[in-house]
Amino acid sequence: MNIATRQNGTSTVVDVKGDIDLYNSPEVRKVILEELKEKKTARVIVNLSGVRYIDSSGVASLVEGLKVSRTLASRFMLYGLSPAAREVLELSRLIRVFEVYASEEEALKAQ
Amino acid sequence: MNIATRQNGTSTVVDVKGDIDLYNSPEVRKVILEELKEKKTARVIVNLSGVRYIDSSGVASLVEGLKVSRTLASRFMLYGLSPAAREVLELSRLIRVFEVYASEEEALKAQ
Amino acid sequence: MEHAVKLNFPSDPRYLGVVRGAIERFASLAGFDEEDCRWITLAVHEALTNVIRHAYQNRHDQPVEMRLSERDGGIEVLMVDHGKGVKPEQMSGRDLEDVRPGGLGLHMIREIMDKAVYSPLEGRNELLLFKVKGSKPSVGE
Amino acid sequence: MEHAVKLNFPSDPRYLGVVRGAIERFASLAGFDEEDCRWITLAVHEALTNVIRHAYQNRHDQPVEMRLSERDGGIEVLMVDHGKGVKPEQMSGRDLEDVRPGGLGLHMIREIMDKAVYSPLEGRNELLLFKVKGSKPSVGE
Ligand SMILES: Nc1ncnc2c1ncn2[C@@H]1O[C@H](COP(=O)(O)OP(=O)(O)O)[C@@H](O)[C@H]1O
Ligand SMILES: Nc1ncnc2c1ncn2[C@@H]1O[C@H](COP(=O)(O)OP(=O)(O)O)[C@@H](O)[C@H]1O
Repeated sequence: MNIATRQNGTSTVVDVKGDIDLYNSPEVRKVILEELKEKKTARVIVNLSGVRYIDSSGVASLVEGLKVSRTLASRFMLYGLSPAAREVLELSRLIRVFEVYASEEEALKAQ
Repeated sequence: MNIATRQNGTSTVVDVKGDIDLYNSPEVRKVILEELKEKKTARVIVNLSGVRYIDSSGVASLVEGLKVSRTLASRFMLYGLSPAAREVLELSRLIRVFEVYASEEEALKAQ
Repeated sequence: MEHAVKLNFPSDPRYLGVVRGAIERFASLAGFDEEDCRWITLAVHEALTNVIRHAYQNRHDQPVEMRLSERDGGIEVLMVDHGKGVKPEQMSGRDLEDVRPGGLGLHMIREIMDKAVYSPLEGRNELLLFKVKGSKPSVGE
Repeated sequence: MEHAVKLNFPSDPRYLGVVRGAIERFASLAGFDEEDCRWITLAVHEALTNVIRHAYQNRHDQPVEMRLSERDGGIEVLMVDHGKGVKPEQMSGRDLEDVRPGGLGLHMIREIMDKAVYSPLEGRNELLLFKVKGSKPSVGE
């Protein structure tokens, strides 16, 4: 798994590549929480287009990002879900809780 | 692994999908030899574009097809090699022995 | 041979990917379609992360055994650990209406598999997972 | 733990894909790039088909054991069978200039791996394969 952040306007995009599982989800969590809590980024967009596999600990990291973003009144968005990633969020009844977009552009434009 | 044959003009195209290994190479061999020996097809074109992995027993089946085609003065061609399939043929010094084409069209047109 | 493929490995999350690689191919061999193979891999993976986190409390050097077999028109996975067992009734998922991290694994396992039987035995805990071909998880209710 | 992942399975070509799934992920874990993972998977697969065809003479119900470990900046694979052993010097590839089916496996294994040591022991044959990171097979001469 590889994770990197980049600026796009006032938003930060978190690019994740590879499988997100118990082995590396702590790193995903750390990067997301740092963006939200320390850098106080108003809009964090997680790019999952390079992620084929995500387990429940990966989902938990995303849920934590979402919860923290709510307390800080910032935005937390996902895009580029593979069928497998979407299925996992559906199975955990979380797909409707997240703001999910088809592309980075849509996530950036969203009000 | 899945294997099927179809006519394209006077040639027969053998479409292979999945991994070719010791488990299923006997089937690949059987289909190819049947085309050449029994159906007396003048041009047999093996479509490997759906093959990700091929082992030495798979290579052996192709070599057998090639040898039989030579005795019968028919043509035996390959196309759609993945990087992995190409590497295996290179490693066994066989890439220059086969007639390898980039596409079905090129194989059909070849004199 | 009753158990077709046996895997032994340490309780280290490093090896999760290796185990998934084997499970996914075994499910495909057993005749499941690509989507089902993904589901089965997820369920077995979740059960394994539970062994690492709960039975072995995140110690990474403990032995895990997994036996994969084709049985009764489906796939059977037996997972064995020698860690801390709990009473089967303490193995419970949580209410999913509450949005919070964690507590999703058992829920996923039960949705995906047709059978999940946990047996805490003397110094050895077994989890038996089974899924028959053709049964689908009830995604999104 | 010295040997990280151990696999036991019958000498049936059915399971070749499952073993490849595990090897490919293990090689990736050990730090090899995608191309190297493919090569290593091919070499181990070829060694395993030799065990099935030669040591076990195509019997499909005999036990095979494989131990995967990360060692000395590379990957080590130990393959164990209880079939017919041969003298190490009888294990020889053939001249590749002769175009004919068969006789490619040992050649591939030796090109890909840095070390391939065969030890026919009392009722048990071992093949030890090792590849260090960064070494490339000499493709096409
Ligand atoms: N293999 C296991 N050994 C011991 N306890 C377990 C095991 N699997 C699950 N449990 C118990 O069941 C609870 C629910 O598990 P799960 O739904 O996977 O969510 P989580 O692991 O995130 O808490 C765990 O918190 C744990 O107490
Ligand atoms: N594991 C093994 N046990 C016994 N003999 C073997 C083994 N591997 C290879 N050999 C011997 O070495 C020869 C060359 O093997 P290889 O290059 O893989 O080609 P092939 O298997 O197609 O003959 C085999 O024909 C066999 O006699």
